[in-house]
Amino acid sequence: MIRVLFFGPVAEQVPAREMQLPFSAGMKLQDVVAELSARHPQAFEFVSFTAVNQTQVRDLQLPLADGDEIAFMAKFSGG
Amino acid sequence: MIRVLFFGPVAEQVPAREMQLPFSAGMKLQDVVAELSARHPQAFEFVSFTAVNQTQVRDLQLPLADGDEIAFMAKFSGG
Amino acid sequence: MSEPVRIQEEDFSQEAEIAELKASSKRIGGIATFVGCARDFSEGRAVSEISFEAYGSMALAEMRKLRDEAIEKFALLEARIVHRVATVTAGDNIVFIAAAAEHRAAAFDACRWMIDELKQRVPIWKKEITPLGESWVTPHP
Amino acid sequence: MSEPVRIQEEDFSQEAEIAELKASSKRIGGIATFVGCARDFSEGRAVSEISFEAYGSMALAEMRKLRDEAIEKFALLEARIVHRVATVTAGDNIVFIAAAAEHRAAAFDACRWMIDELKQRVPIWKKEITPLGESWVTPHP
Repeated sequence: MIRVLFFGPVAEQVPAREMQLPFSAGMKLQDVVAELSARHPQAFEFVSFTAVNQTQVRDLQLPLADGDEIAFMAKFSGG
Repeated sequence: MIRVLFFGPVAEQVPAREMQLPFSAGMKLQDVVAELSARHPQAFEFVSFTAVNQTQVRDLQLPLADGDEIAFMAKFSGG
Repeated sequence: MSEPVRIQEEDFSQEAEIAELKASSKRIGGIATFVGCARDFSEGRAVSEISFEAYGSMALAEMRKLRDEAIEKFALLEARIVHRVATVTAGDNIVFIAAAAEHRAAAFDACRWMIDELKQRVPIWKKEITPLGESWVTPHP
Repeated sequence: MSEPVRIQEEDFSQEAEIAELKASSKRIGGIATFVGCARDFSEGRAVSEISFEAYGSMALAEMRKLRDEAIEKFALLEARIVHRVATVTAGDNIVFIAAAAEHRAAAFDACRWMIDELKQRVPIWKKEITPLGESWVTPHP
């Protein structure tokens, strides 16, 4: 399974802050983004950063592994 | 009278941290500097700033008034 | 001793943080700190409360990295970063940053760098609750 | 309430100073502080004690002017300057500077400006007492 997390303004545009996606061999970050942004286009308007396993990732071609944690995040506004 | 104060490294080169000089009409800061630097040349090697009545003064031609307080000070090193 | 990098709901004590910082070395000549507080006005709107949300595990990892980088980059003797994730009102503390160095220039540079970088890199979000409703804060460039 | 500008023998409490600063306004978004401490080494020499001497009346007047100028120049909401005149040992506090502003840039700029100016303008002198004797500190340019 892939664990998907949404935060801040992004989370308000999806039904749940957290969801699970089935993992399949050869899966890339791009596949998850494509599927979820089709399902929740409004949420993805707020996405500025994506992290895989708590590290920011810019390359959508990143191969995923079973058990990965992906986070979709709006611009940070802490501090 | 003119009250004269010495501070920090300057004070260590004079017999007392404080002295009184008689005031005379027309007296200028220059007169006090000339008299004291002749008496205590080592002290005046350390003098970087002079204040009259708690305000830094650069113009040695400043006329003095009876009761003025003059301070001879080395470079500051607080903070 | 508390951890030098923390995310917590409760308030922090500057005195306690600085005491721990100072306990780390007798070579500290200067400590620069920054405290971010909740204001009652933001862009002209009255704000009653501010609530924070964090991606906790990533935020903590980023804050630790930030501290390590600051210590290395500015040759600090010690540094601390504490961020609250709570609902706060005007005057309440939000974030504490401290940098201790032999001399003041490095302490100031590092403290400022850490808060600037924190705002860029640490996944925490701020929502302002006003009498007219709630809104997420959009950071300025 | 304590005076925002003070010269004193006793130690200060950052917590108390910051609390008074914060009590002055609900618009404060950032507070930058600087604490100068005594180090056990200076230019490679071990230092056992540091003693301070001030031209008290002028030092206080200059520090008050400095605070007024900083508030004006950086549009601060509040500022505090406390300098100890005492004999201190490694780790002891010497000086406290705080600047509170709506936003952090002004707070940092003002805090740094105040300590830089204090060193230039305020008649206080520092003598280091080492195992080999005493010497007045000569400030670097």
